[in-house]
Amino acid sequence: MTWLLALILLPLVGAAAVAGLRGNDRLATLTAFGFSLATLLLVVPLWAGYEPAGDRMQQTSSVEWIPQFGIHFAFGIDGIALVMIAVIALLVPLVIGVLGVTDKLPEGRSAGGYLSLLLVQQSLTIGVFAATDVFLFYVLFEVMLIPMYFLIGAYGGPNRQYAAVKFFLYSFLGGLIMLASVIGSYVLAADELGEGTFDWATLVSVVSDAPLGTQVWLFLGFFLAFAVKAPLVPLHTWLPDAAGQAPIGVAVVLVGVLDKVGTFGFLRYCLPMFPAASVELAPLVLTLAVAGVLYGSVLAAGQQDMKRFIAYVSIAHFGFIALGIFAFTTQAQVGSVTYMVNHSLATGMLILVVGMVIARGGSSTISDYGGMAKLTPLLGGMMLLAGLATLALPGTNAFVSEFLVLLGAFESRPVFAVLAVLGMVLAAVYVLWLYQRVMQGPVRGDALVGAGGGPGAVQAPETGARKAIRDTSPRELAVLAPLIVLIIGLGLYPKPVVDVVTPSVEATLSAVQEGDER
Amino acid sequence: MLEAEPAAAATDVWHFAQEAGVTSSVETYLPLVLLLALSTGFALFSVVIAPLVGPKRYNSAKVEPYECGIEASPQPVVGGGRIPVKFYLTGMLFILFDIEMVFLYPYAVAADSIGLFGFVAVTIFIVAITVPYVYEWARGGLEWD
Amino acid sequence: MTPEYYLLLSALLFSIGAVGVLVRRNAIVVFMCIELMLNSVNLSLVTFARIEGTLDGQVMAFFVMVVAAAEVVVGLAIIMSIFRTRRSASIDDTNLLKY
Amino acid sequence: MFGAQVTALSPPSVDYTAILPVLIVLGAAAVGVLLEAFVPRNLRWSVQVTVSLVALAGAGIALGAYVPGAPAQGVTTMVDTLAIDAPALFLWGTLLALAFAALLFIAERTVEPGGAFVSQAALRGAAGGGGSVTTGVPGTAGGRAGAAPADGTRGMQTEVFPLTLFALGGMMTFVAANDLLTMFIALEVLSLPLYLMCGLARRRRLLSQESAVKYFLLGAFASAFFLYGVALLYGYAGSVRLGDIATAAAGSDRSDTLLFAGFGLLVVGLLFKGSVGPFHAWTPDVYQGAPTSVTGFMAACTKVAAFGAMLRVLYVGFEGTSWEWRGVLWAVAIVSMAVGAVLGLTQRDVKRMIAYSSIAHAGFLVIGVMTLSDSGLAATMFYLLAYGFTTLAAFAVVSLVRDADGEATDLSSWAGLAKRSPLIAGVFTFLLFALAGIPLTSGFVGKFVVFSAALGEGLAPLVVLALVFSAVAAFFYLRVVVVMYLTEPAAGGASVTVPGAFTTITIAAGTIVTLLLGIYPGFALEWAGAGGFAF
Amino acid sequence: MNALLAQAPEEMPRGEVLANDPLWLVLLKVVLLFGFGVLMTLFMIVWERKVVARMQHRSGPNRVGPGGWLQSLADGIKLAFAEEIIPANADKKVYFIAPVISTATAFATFSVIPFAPQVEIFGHTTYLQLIDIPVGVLVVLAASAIGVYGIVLGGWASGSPYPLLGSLRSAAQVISYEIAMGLSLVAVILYAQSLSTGDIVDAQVDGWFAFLLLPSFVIFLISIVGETNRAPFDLPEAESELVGGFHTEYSSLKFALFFLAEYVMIVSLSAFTVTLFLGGYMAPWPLSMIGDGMLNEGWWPFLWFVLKCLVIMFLFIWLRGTLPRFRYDQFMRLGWKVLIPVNLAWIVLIAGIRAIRTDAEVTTNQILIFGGAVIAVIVLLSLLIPEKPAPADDDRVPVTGGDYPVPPLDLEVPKKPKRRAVTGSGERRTTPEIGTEGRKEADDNGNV
Repeated sequence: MTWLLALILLPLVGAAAVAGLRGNDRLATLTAFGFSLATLLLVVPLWAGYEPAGDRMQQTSSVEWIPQFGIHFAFGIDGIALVMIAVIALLVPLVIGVLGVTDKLPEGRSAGGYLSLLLVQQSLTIGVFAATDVFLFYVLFEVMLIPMYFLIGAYGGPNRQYAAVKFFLYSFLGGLIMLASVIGSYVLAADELGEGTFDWATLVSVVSDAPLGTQVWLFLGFFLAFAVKAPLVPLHTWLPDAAGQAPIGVAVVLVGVLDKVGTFGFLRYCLPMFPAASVELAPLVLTLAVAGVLYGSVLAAGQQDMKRFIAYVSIAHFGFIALGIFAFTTQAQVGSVTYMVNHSLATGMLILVVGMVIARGGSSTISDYGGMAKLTPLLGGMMLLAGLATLALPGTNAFVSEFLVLLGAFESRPVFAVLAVLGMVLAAVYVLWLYQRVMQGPVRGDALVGAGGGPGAVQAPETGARKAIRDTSPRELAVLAPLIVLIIGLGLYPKPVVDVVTPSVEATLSAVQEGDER
Repeated sequence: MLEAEPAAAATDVWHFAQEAGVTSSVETYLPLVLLLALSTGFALFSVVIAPLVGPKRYNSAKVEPYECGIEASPQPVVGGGRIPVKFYLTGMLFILFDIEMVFLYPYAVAADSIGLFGFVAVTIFIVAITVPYVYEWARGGLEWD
Repeated sequence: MTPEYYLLLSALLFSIGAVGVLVRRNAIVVFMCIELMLNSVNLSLVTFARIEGTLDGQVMAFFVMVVAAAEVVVGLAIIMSIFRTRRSASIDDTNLLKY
Repeated sequence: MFGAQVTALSPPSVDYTAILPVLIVLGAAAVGVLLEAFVPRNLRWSVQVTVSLVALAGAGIALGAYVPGAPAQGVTTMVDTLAIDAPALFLWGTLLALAFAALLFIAERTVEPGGAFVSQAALRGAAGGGGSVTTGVPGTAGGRAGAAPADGTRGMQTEVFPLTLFALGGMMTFVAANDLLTMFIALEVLSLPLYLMCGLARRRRLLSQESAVKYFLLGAFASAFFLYGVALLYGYAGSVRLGDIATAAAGSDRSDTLLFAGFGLLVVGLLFKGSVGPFHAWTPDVYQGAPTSVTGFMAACTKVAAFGAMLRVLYVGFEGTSWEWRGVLWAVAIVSMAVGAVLGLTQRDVKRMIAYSSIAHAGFLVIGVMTLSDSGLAATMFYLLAYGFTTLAAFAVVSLVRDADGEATDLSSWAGLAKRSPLIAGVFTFLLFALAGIPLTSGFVGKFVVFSAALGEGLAPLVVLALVFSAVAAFFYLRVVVVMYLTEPAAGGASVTVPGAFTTITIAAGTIVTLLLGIYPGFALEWAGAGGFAF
Repeated sequence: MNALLAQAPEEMPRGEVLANDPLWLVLLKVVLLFGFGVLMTLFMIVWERKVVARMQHRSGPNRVGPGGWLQSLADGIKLAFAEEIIPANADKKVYFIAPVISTATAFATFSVIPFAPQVEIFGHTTYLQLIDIPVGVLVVLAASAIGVYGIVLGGWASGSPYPLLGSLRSAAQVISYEIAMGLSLVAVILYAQSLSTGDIVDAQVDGWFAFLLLPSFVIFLISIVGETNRAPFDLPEAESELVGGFHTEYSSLKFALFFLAEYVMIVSLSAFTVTLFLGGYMAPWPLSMIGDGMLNEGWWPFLWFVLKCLVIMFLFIWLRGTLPRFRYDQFMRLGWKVLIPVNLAWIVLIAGIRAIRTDAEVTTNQILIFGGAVIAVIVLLSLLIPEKPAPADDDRVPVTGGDYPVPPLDLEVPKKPKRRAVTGSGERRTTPEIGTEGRKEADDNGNV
């Protein structure tokens, strides 16, 4: 029983436990929180036990599942998986923490269901990152949709059904097309080795020798699924709806971790398994990526809804990550991987803060706010910090990654790099503009003033009473604190993450190179 | 049991039929056709001739359906439901046994050559036919009330 | 008289039956068309048996007759039941389901 | 005149232990008819159920006893009319298991008071003059009057049990038939009882009877095609034995017109039974009109039988000429998947929806059949097993959702079902996911094995299309889930009747098998891959 | 049959001999057969009337011709000149074709009857038989079965209730008794090992089947009486119930044709009986001894054949003169519940005996034991069958639908919804859709 398995199973146990306590929301929340904390603690030995210089895969464990097809329950982590697992293990307790204060469930829904689904989601996501059997990966990749579907569909905003179904169908279709490629690679391996297997390493070694034509088709299958997950234009349209309708916590998990499965997939599957095809199709991917950057940042400008706004900004960021991955330089890829982590932290914090704002104003429309910082200076500060982190101000964590990506991209693909920088700047501007619109200036907006606002809305500014809208509660601060710490900390001292990630990235890249030379 | 008959033996039967002069060709039936033609011709002739030789005295009462003088009921068989189900049922039962006969004749002809096995088979067959027969009997299907 | 003519005849009968099934709307008539199809098959079976010089085809014809008879029984029963229920044997009148 | 000359024929050898399961089933059916005749009516139901179940169990035991000692390459018996080989044994097992579950479902009497089948009094009304509305359509008249049927009888027509057994016997023969004549007879033996069973619904008599008429007319039509195909193939090969046809086709000095015309007609008949592709017209109507338990039985077992037979015909009889007809099956598979997936989107009635999904699944199965490889064989049979149990359980669940007027199959009345009975809603959701082919369900494993076999045979484009269509189909499964979970309960919507023990067993069995095959398919795959056809 | 081959090894099979007939001979035979049928009919009608009259101490027809023997001819001619009446709502075509069908098929039955063995006709050696085909027996069955169409169609096309019911009855009874008849043939075929009438006659050289297969013979006799709609089974034309039965609406020659068909059928079926059970044309026992079978040569057999036929025909007349008409249900019960089961049992019995005799060498008493066992089984089986389901059992399938005789067509149904609508107000609250559904129901029934 490796730490990894424990890490996968523990949330499941927690989910089962929580599902029992449907009646009592408070108790359910506490239990879930406990379990998620335990999970987080389990990450410590995992991280400690991982030697960056060691094998490609560590903490491995394997159990036979379907012998006829050489399918195993095989888990194991490399650096990239490790950091992503760490991120989700961190985010889930925070999300649970804001439940009830920032995050209100629609009436008539019990917290028990929500939390158990959340924990199941966590365990599945960890499994997806940890799977070293392609079939197992696919299975988890698809099953992962179900809890998220219910989380959005059952606990989301007014338009949740549409969002949930859209999310599900997009990802399901992508997944099915990936299934074709999965089976295709299996068949290749079966023809090569005599009897088929789904073991990742074996498949990589076999499939990467396949002729270019085959590689391209199989690559496209995987790529499509991942491009849906890590929304690359034009497959992104589900994300704004999903993120916009999902409850804050779910949005955090969705944007923060779930979508990273896509970029993770690029690194873990597309590149090593189909090196030639990746190189061949890199221009296409890069075009999409840059298009995503520009498109996301441009559309972000037009958004009236804060959550949708963040979604579009994230689309831009994902484009940026993809750019880094397909630039095929070590810096760029290390940058991308660290950017995956940092983006999770920064955007996660931004969403949480926005959630807090919405919880106060009772509206997610930007124009309903104005000068909120006067009422809630602390919250304003948080939002500023989160915003700066998102636009990768030097000193925040994202800066390092973004810098690395650009550095790497410039040597290989200057044009794309330049365009991408343009997009990122735009995005940054919009984030600041959001902050400025919501927090700065005189107190205005229906959410805060007059009839349109919630029960605690202030009257006109000249009549004094400003008590109604409270500033961040200690609990909210407690939730945000670890994020702040990490953002600042990793901004100043990114080494731990970089060190963990680099060997895996180099391994991936070398695979690409030698695969490409053949 | 017929399907159990090996093809080889089947051909035997065929060849024997051939050399036994049982030429089941169309010509064999020519006389029958002639006889049919003759009798049909006769019947047709009389059907046609009758209206020509007979007298005609029109009377609306004559052409009404004869119901012993009571006023005629509507045209039968149209609209359905006039024919008691019983008759359909008899028809179905007839089909059942007709099929049984269809199988018993070939058996009877070939009985000696297929011997005991054939007998057992045909007994099973008859029993199989008897089962629905018994069912219908017991459920009153054969009662005319 | 060459057997091919019989084959052609049976094909013709079969087609007539098929067309009848498709165009006629009275359940009984459709049903009779189906019987026509089955019997045309019998004709070709016997013809083939004659061509092959084996009896298998004739034996098959027996079985087909049996099946046809069984179909008659079942079919009549079903059609009759619905007929008694709704006083019409026209398929078009069976309008509760999309045809 | 003939007889005296013919040398005494040697009686054909019959391997009784091999065909014992079929004999048991058919014998039990005959016994059931006699029971109908002689057992007093108040005992009939219990006696019939007991006999049928015991018979099925006995047949299962006989099968289980035979399998271990069975020769690896299978045996052909009764003058090669029956081939009892690995696939036949697997399909027999599948059929028996499915039939057992379906029979329990059919025997259910608590959900619909007195059982889902027309009561004797209703029958009398229907058979009798049909003069007046009430006796003419007692079921409908009863249906209006609320929970209790108007004729007030609790009796149910127990003929349905022998009928089921006859149909099952026909199916078992169908999948083991080694020559086309036997196959045709088996086809009729399995069809005729089904035609009748469709017309036996206690509620909505007209709907049920009309579905019976349609099923009968179209079914007879299709079997006529099948038969003409048989005749032409006989003319081509001089024999209807699949092996002989294959050899004749191998040494091709004859007119291929006969061969391919015959093959085409033959396959049309088979595809019809499997409710595939363009030959699906009957499926939605019949599935909707027939009593739900019968629908479940049909949907599960008939598909198994039809595709089992299709496998045998294509593998044994026409493998050599595959390059000639594969193109046709390509089209058929695509049409079937498209029709099922696309038309399924427009359905408002749950039973019709599942019917269309079965059409789509038929398309996937055709892909499996086309592979003509051992892996394809195993994959298709596994798919049949998985699909059978899933769909049976699904129909069993459908039969539980009722309102004052009997089963409420309209989607609108399912709104917010999860609130009223989370368990049933959960089970149904799981089954729908299985139909959609989401991992950890048998449906996914089935699709996976079939598609991997197909890719192995280079049917990649077909597989991709199939995946796209299954994504489309997922949409309407998902819609039911949405209705059940994410919408508020409609006023006066349906409620879930507490199932009796029988239906509970059916649903439980179906769900457990679906889950089991989804999580640990190894053993089933192994059995399915045990061996090829004998001929 | 083996006996036959033994006695005449070099003899050509009938089939070929007949196939060699020149056309003129065939035509001659055809005409003769036709004439035979007509003559026998004319003769039998008068004979019947005379005999029945004698049985009733009347004198019967004695005016027309010598001893009134031309009576039937006169009747026929009279009918030819009678006015023919065609009912207004008759289905003309069918109405005209029906009698033709009956007549034609009735004559066709003669074709396979062997009237005599080899004879010389104008120096040409042939058999006194039109055709000898391996399925001769089936021809007779087929012809008699098709004959029913004439009756059914005639009754149906008359467009009038009595003929309709008459034709239905006759159809039902003919098919019912056809089964009994066919099954009793099985025994004969089993022993003759052939379906060809000629072989069947030859197979009776050492013993007529009438003695060997007595049960079959009896059943056959009974069923041909039913088959021909003759008293006491003449329910289709039961004057007291159905006026004239299926031919109520027929007049003049078309009526005459039905009449002719019926009598020709009687004649031919008598001939068929003789062929199957009474040794065909072979001389009866004492005569066959004379001059080692010289009476079985040449034209003698024809005489014996006709005599035997007359005996059977007299039996028909006798029955009519003696027995009252059956009630329809009794009649059907006799057919379905007595003749058929007995027949089946009998078939199984003799088939078993024969199979054992040919297959396994066993002694007679073993056969007897076996037969006894079979009989016992059959008896037990028949004991199982309840004579009548208890009336208490309200569960029996009501096949007649309880609507016999038939209710009038125009019975008012759609009142129901109106009544519902009136009372509906009370129920509406409980089940709102009752009223509307009730109305929908009405048109569901095809707007009754």
